[in-house]
Amino acid sequence: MAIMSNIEALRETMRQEMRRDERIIITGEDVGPRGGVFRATMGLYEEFGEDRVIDTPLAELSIVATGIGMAMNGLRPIVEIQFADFIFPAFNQILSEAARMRYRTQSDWTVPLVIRAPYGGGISGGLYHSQSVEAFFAHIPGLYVVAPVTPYDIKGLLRAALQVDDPVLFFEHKKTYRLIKGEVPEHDYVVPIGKAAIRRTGRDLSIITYGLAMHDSLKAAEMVAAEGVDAEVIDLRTLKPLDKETILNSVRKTGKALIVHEDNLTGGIGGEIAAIIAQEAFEYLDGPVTRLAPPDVPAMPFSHPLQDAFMLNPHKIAAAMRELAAY
Amino acid sequence: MAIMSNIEALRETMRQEMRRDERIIITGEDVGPRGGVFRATMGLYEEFGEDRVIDTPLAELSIVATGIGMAMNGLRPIVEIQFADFIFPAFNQILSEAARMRYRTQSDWTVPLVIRAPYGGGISGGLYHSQSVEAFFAHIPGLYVVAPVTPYDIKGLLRAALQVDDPVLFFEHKKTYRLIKGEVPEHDYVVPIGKAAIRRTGRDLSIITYGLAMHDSLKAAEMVAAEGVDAEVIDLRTLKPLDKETILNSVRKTGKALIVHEDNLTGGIGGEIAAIIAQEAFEYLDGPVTRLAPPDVPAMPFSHPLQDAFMLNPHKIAAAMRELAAY
Amino acid sequence: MAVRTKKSKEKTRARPSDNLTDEHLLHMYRIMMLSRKLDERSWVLNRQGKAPFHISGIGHEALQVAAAQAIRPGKDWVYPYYRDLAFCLALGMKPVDHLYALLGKAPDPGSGGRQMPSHFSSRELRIGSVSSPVATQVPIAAGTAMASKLRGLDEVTVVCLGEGSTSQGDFHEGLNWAGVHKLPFICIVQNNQYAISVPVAKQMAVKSVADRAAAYGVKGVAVDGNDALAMYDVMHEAVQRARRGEGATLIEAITYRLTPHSSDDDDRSYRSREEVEAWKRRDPILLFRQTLLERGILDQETAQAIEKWAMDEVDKAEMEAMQAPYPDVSTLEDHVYGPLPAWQEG
Amino acid sequence: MAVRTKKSKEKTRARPSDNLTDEHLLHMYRIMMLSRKLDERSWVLNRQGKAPFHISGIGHEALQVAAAQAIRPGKDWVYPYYRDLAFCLALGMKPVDHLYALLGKAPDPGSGGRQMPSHFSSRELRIGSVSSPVATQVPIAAGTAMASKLRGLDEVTVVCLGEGSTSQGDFHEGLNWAGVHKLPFICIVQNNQYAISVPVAKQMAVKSVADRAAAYGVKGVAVDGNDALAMYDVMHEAVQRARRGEGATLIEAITYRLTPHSSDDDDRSYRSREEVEAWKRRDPILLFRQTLLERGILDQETAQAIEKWAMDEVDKAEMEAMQAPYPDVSTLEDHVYGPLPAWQEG
Ligand SMILES: Cc1ncc(C[n+]2csc(CCOP(=O)(O)OP(=O)(O)O)c2C)c(N)n1
Ligand SMILES: Cc1ncc(C[n+]2csc(CCOP(=O)(O)OP(=O)(O)O)c2C)c(N)n1
Ligand SMILES: [Mg+2]
Ligand SMILES: [Mg+2]
Repeated sequence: MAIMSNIEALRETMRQEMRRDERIIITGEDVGPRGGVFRATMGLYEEFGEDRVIDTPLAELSIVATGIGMAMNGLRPIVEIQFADFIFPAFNQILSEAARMRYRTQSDWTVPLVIRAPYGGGISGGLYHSQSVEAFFAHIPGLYVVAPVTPYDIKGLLRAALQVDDPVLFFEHKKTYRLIKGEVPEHDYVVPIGKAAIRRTGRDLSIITYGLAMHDSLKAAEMVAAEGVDAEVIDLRTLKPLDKETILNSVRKTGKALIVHEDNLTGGIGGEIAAIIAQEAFEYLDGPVTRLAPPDVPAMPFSHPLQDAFMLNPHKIAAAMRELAAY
Repeated sequence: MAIMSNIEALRETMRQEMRRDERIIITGEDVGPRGGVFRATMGLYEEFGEDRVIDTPLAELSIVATGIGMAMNGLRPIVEIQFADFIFPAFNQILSEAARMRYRTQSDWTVPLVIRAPYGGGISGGLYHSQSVEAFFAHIPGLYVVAPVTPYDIKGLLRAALQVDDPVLFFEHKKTYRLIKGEVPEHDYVVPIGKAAIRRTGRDLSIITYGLAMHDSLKAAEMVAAEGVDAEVIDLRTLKPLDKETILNSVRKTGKALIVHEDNLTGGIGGEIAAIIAQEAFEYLDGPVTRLAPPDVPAMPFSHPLQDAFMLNPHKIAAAMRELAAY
Repeated sequence: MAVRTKKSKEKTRARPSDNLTDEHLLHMYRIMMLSRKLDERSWVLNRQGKAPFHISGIGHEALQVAAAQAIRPGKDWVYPYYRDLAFCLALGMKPVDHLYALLGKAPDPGSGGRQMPSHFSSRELRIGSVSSPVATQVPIAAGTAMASKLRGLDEVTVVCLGEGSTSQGDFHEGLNWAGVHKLPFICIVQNNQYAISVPVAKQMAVKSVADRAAAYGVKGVAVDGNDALAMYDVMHEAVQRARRGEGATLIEAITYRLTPHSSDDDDRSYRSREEVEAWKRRDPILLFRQTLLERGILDQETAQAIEKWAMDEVDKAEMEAMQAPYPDVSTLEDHVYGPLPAWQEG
Repeated sequence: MAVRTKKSKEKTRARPSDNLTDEHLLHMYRIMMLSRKLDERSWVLNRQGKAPFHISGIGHEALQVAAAQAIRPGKDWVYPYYRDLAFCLALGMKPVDHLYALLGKAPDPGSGGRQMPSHFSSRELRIGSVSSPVATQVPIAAGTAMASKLRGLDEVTVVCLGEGSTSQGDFHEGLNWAGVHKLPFICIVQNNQYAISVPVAKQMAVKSVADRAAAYGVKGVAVDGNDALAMYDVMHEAVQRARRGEGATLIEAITYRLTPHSSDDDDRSYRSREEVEAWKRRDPILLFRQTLLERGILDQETAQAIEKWAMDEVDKAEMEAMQAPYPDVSTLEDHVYGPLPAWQEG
């Protein structure tokens, strides 16, 4: 059992899985000698060589597309999109090709492909190095979308992603890369795709969240605990498919739901979660299903006062908790 | 006052606006001599010439991008995406450039651009000529998204779209092109962006819908009216921004909300609408906020039994209405 | 600059097609004829209201069959596009398979009726699944070729698209990738002069699509796609280059679509009847028949027998396809995801 | 094939740069020096923890200033990329404007601190707004050039990007558009040998980026981007071609980034110190100074005075920028949409 940061867990899991399975290769911009701009692949080029850790042209469309074509010919590529903000040139390939291959061929062809992408803000990245892009993908049947945010889950969900024969969007909140540390068992385990984790149990309200906001929510929960508000904090981990059972069980217990995410409010995943709760836990609700998210502006500004105003933090979350608890 | 089909209203409005404003040009695949694959631009090439009705290379990314660049240099392009299914190569240009230009330059640069795209199914189009793609765009601040589905609204919303200085996604349900006819006044009028229409008033429940599903919902409402269920039918018309006021007023009156759309359930616009209702009309609800939509499969199959099974129709909607009314 | 194969020169040199036996040539002719008859029947079924949509390969048959002849079906990879009916038949697809898809019937091996017709696919035959957005297959095919190379497998990947589709970014990125990695990759652009109504001059400012190869460090060749043997020659050379590890080739096969774009199209608004008639006189099947007659490989009698055989095959296929069931609606939600590993259950 | 300008030949012919006056040349030198000093100061501010991020144009100054010199600022259109500090200064941007952006201050005219630094923009100066996803500006610029042509305006549009970014589909589609419509359009690829860590050989299989022009029916020229006058010559010719209606030009300006990719980069993992040192000896400002000294346009004293002037300008700009306010948080939600017409109110 070792203590690792999120990025270390990511790197070590890739290393172990590549040792185990020679079909796994890594492609992306600067993943080779440079070890990735966040150093996620550091040392892997040296260990596995240029045929398994491959610097690509600066072209996300073809990074994903060649990943699809390699997956159709016996490899198990992990492709890195340098920043999630730059995944959109590949949107058509992901949506029209990767996500539909199985359905349109009745499983004759499949695309076992992992697409890694650092997302999220709070790192002075401005409009195009801070975005939360997960909602676009959570709307696409045929894709799995995961967003683990502890070292334990990163290992477990990456191993799971490498075991399913469908494309997986693997989102990593870049601000947590070095910020979050935790224990990572040495033995093999998976965190099943589609299973949320209850990070804190509570009676009074359910916080449904993921990403950096999950860590902020835990802090907020401790802040309001002193005031007598006992919150349950659910870390979704998988965004598609949602773990409806865990969400609904919690809300049926507490009667109140606060959904928190860093993505814009309108059209974010929170809407889907709220809709599920409103339809399927209607009779248990003791207060309005509430969403807390940054405002609907076209991504996060660079200047730090604006960035801070945009970002969530434990205080904002605690305030929303107090309000809902008091309802 | 003339009776026109949806596509006639579209064509005649483009013609009139082009006569009025010489900054308006049309670009797209086959929009020239061919008059568009749906004939939306028929006769316009002949009237306005090859400098204003321009056949483009087969490349949606640059169709949109050049539209942006022309809009920044004094023109008011209307670009046609031949099928909404083929808008995704341009997704990055729409999201990263068109939608963000104003915000990132504090209105120094703006992008007055209309992107027309036929969407929707029921026409044996299979997986890639039937999609409802509006939810992806409704998640992007900086864009307007409209989906008018009567000849009157098509004229009024197209004129409105040509008056705002921001990019507008103009979605046309292709099955309604010739199916739906109605009166179109000759005088100039606009249908304001952001205003829904109440197509039928009712006491017992509110149906919130748009597109072909709106016409099906009206039929369904008549079917259940005979059984004593009095439904209010709201045609959203604009999908971004949503007309929260009209939605909430209706649901506060009826106490029950049924959201109906042709797009997949998960991540569709229905989730956002349900979330708004669940949060802001909580105290008025007499039943669970309910969504009716096709299943979460990667787009609509070609084979007609499967297509029929996928599509909504008045019977399916009436069944959902009965169930909710009985709650 | 594109290398244009010149008839005059070829005559003096030994041509790869010289090695094709009579049986090979007759086989090629048979497949072309089968494809033509099947395609014509598809139009009929559409006009009869039995098939909602047909997209045709009429006019493209020779280049496709010649290309298939130069590779090893089931071992080499082919990512076709919607006009590649003859290509797929040459690779081993059955005529009835096309008709199942045309009618949206359950036994359609490509997609069980989920896709529109002519969206070919077969893992067994190594035919990549055709989707509707054009050109997406190009970088996917580059990935498949790259996997062959990385895995040390002696495989070639062939991808097809129309000339209009080369305007898409996907084409650029796929060719660039093939160039950078010197892949065993062949891109066949079937230049039929139009993308629906848009003529090639509005699509690109180069004289030959093959000129585009220069941007990628890839070899570019233009060839008369209505001349089966010329096509075989350049294709054979491209395959040899690929196998020798010398990298990718872009082949522009110049041809003409003898029908409207699809059953939804009316081509009279954008091209003259004279132009169509002129190309009909260069119908590639007619030309190939002429060659075989001249060489004494075919006589009128055999030619008629082949035509009859093709018609019979199509009749049989139609009967079979008509009787086949539609997909059961209970299958609508199948195959969205694969089965999950055991851990998931626990 | 790319046309390479050869020194030897040029000497014997009249060169456009021969028409540049001493004052022009000194002006160009001043802007290069100003850009260099401002850029160096940006690194210092970053290292001091005052600026979270800097991306540098050091090494690219000569080609940028020369390009600007060949067009009419404020009339012709420029879509720059993030390394175009010197380009934008030459077009009229103020040094303090860069520092406002660097520090995320409200008066940043490009974006009021919303964008990362070096995301230049000015409608007044006809500088298109830089975004972070690379190459998107290429087809947008083609659209702007097309509008000039359709509106009958005598304007040229210039767009810049790095050689790595030419791998994107956007580049292909933009160049193709420019070719098809013979647009008054100039694409300058600043080939500094790397895309972050990825060397040009992993990016493309062509020898010269200018070779890519052949795919589009566009003229391609490669030039030593560290030679300001050579760059001016090819740029001047491209502008003349555009104005004569002869169409687009792709210019590959060969140069080198003398710093790491950005303040977040460490370039030691991917290139040798020897290589960097060798290029430092070809620092374009040194080379240009040498030319001016040789021609007697500059003497050591004036050179020092210019350096001092540049430092003073940067000092003043820094003072101003440091004192400027941050954007007010109440503005966070401004400028998402424009004001609606009156009808909307009613
Ligand atoms: C991305 C995309 N945009 C538009 C279409 C609609 N469309 C289908 S075929 C076609 C023309 C294709 O022309 P070309 O590539 O020359 O092939 P051809 O049909 O002539 O064989 C168009 C525009 C599409 N299928 N995909
Ligand atoms: C679409 C996209 N993908 C990735 C990035 C991250 N990125 C920023 S600059 C850069 C390298 C650009 O290289 P090049 O085009 O050669 O320009 P240079 O920086 O060398 O001047 C990369 C990969 C990006 N900004 N946009
Ligand atoms: Mg064509
Ligand atoms: Mg570079």
